[in-house]
Amino acid sequence: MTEGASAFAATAGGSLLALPILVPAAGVLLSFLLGGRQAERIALALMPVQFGFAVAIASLIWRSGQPLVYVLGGYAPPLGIALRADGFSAVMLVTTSLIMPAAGLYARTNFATPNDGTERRAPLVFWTLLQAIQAALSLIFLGGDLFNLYVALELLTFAAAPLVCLDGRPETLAAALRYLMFALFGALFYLLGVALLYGAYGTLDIVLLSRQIRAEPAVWLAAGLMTAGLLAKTALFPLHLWLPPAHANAPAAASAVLSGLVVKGSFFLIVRLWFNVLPALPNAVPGAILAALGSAAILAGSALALRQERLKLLIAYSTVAQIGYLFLMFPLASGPWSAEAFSGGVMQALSHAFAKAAMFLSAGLIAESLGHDRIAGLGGAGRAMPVTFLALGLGGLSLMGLPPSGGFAAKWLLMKASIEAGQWVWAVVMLAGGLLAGGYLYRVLAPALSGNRPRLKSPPRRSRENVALALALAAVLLAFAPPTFFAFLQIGRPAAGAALR
Amino acid sequence: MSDFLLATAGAILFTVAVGLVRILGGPGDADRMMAAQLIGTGGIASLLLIAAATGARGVDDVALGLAILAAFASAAFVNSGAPAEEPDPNPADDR
Amino acid sequence: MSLALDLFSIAAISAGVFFFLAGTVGLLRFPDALSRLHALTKADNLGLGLIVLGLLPRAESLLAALMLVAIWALVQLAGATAAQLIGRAVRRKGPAI
Amino acid sequence: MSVLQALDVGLAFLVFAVAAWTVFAPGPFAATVGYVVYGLLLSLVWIRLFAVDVALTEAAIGSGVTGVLLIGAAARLRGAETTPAEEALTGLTRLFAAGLCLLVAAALAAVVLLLPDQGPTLAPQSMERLPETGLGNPVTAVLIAFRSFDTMLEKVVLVLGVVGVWSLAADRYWGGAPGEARAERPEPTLAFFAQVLAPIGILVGVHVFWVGADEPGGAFQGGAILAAMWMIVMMARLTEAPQASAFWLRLALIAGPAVFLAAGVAGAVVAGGFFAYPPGLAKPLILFIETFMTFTIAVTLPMLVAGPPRREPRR
Repeated sequence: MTEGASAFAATAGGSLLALPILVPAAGVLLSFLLGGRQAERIALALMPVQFGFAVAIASLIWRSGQPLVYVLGGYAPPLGIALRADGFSAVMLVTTSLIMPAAGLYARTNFATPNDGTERRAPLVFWTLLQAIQAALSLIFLGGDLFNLYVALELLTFAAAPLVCLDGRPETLAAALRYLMFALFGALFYLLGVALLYGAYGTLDIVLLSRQIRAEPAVWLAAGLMTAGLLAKTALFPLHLWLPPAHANAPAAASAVLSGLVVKGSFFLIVRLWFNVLPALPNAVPGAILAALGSAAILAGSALALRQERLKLLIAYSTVAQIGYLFLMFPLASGPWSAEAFSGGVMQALSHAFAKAAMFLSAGLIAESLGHDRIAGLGGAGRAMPVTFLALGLGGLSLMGLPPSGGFAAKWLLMKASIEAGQWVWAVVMLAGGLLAGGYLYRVLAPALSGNRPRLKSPPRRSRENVALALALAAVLLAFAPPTFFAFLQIGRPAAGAALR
Repeated sequence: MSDFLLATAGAILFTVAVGLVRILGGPGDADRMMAAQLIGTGGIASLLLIAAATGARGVDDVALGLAILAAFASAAFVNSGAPAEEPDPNPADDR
Repeated sequence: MSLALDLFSIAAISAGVFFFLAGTVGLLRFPDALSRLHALTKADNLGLGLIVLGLLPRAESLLAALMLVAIWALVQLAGATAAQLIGRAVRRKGPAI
Repeated sequence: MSVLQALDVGLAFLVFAVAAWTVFAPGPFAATVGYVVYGLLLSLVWIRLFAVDVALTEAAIGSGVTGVLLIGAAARLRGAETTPAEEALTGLTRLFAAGLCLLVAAALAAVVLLLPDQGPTLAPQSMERLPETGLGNPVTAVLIAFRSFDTMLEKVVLVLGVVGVWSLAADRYWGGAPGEARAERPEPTLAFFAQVLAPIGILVGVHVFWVGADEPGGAFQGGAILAAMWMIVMMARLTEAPQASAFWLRLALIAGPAVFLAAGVAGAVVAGGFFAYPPGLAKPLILFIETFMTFTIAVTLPMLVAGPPRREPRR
């Protein structure tokens, strides 16, 4: 364990950790107060600031080689709350602070306030809640206290759910309600687990808990409840039912954030739970269960994606599949291959975030330009809007796991780890998932790149195409991550699964 | 003496709750509302009795809060029963 | 003196319980909504009133006693209003609501 | 078994029975009545657990705000034959759901019984550091000092709640007043009731907030009672819901978290850390923050109950 005695003493520069949470929270309040066009201005103005915070935090961690710690209000845990950032947190913060502005720049066209400055419903809600998602995700990545993280989950739920039904059609309302139900039940199960852990150990601080946790019934039940709740929010098969309608019905910019980032928030907490809170629990069986569900997600999600008739639904089902890969790291989390498996899982989270955001933005452009997103009607569209389809294709490359792409790097690492661990079955699933992904992407790209150019209702704006393309390129560039990047990911990573033996 | 107070608190709660259990089938929503109203009053009574018997601090504020909110459910019930969807065809006829 | 007060409390509180019982029985047995409402208000007024009366000698201070009376008065107000409102609703829409 | 124990056991059974009643109730309205009663019984349970702060919250939220919200929702559903959720549920899914619930409940019960009777707790630590805050009520100290960060963010969640509810408005109603325009025929009884009750209720709300520093009570409980008073006045149609675009309303809705956040950031400048209070000034600062929070809660809860804007905005 890298956290030593420093777990409760604030490290130098630790106060920086509060800012990526407080600044967007203040942005939410101000945007709602001032309304009108100010919401958009505040949201966009704060995005570079947020990127600055993320980079500063990452560089502090990189220079010290230690996790960053900050104690709020001068009340040390267990009484008070600590914020902590390790390599994984910093990487997720930076990713968030890159995808958010992309979604924001893309959304300016859809969520513009009219020139006379009259406040409109959708823009105000969108720009306000986008900042709320930013604050919630920062808190998830930095929170060091299980109840504080519950607050983060609540923030995330109430920020994300209204975005699903932003355009107000009845079916989007049904999708949003279903999402809300899953998310609330998920949070409730998480909270039950937190209460059990407090009852058993009298603390909610992650580091303090990890030192005391023993494999006993209360802990197993708490772990089960919290994991189940977080799985519902992450939409791991078979709890994925809410995701496709929600992500397919949201406006494209919101879908990109929901699919690329929001589901990663609850995934991040599952990693925190098993790696940082419960390293003392033997994780062979739970790890295998998670990976088996992940495998089922890969196969079922891809197979369902193959059968979709609308592009956005196809991309949403592909999220169900890609989420599955994230869980293949859990049975590989202890042993000499654990660093590889962990890096593979994180790489999958990052590359999927970029690739999926790029694909949803492209799909949004396609739907706007053609007036529909039926896959059967995409013939020749690739010739009419080549940049958009390039972004879609490059994102797809990462989903399939073909080189060069972040998705390839992720799947390669996970595959190596599973072969070294002698757990071949996961490797087979990954290969099958790659083939299926190839299949569903072929269904979209092959007709789009052949046939006659269709008449476009309106050609996509070049700047918006570039945003999608930049995201897709980021997903590709992750393939060239240097070894130092993987060393950075390991900062502050405790090994899961009876690491204390 | 406190045993007597506690026993009465239990007796009141039990009595009014029986009313609710029995009224599961209605016949109408108004009857259910009445049962809820009765339980509200009974709850306040047992709260006062329990507080007197156990000497718990701050309970009178809870009872005060419950008393203030006692008619809320009924008010909402009546208010929602007269929605704007169907304006009365004959407003003068309140009978 | 204390014994007399205790006896007074016991008598008043027991009478209060009786009215709660009566209110419940009325709610369950009376034939139509308006008469059931009638039974209900007795529990509100007399049931709680007698219990508050019984608890008054046991109040720790004058303020606490006033608080008890205030609670009873508020419940009276609430009960009377609720009865009026429900009664009107029943008469307007018929007993089926 | 003493009488007190018998009462506790009886209360527990009653809570269980009413919960079952609520689940099996025929239709949304009956279930709502069950839920309101359930909330009342729960506040009795909290009293028996000597958690008076929670009992107050449960009383104010359970009987007041949530009850009104759910009764309104049930009334809107009354026209519908079945709710969509009911249509989607087959017998098998119901059985599965029931089995799963029973399993989780049984596991929870078993584990809770296995936990030590005297579990580890942070209560002594919070009492030890209570004097630093100048408060007498450890619950308030936890909420506004030790874990103030959580509390501030929870208030931001309330703002998000309002944004989320308002986001359901039709575009042309954006900025208009929430809630349906009702027939212009105020119920005289209700109007009288509201006129008598509101001043008393406001006093009680302020009282509950004020004693919260040293006794059970506090911003949330006091704010919830104040919120109920605004709700009853609106229900009696003595006043209209304000326009969603009104600047003062927006300001009121964010005042609590904004002041809290500002105080937290100011702590970094004057007290050496985010959300730290300068020594000696803790209590006045906490009361200052709580004042705004009470106000914001009193405004937020009625807005959440009123629902999305459903009237054309007036200029």
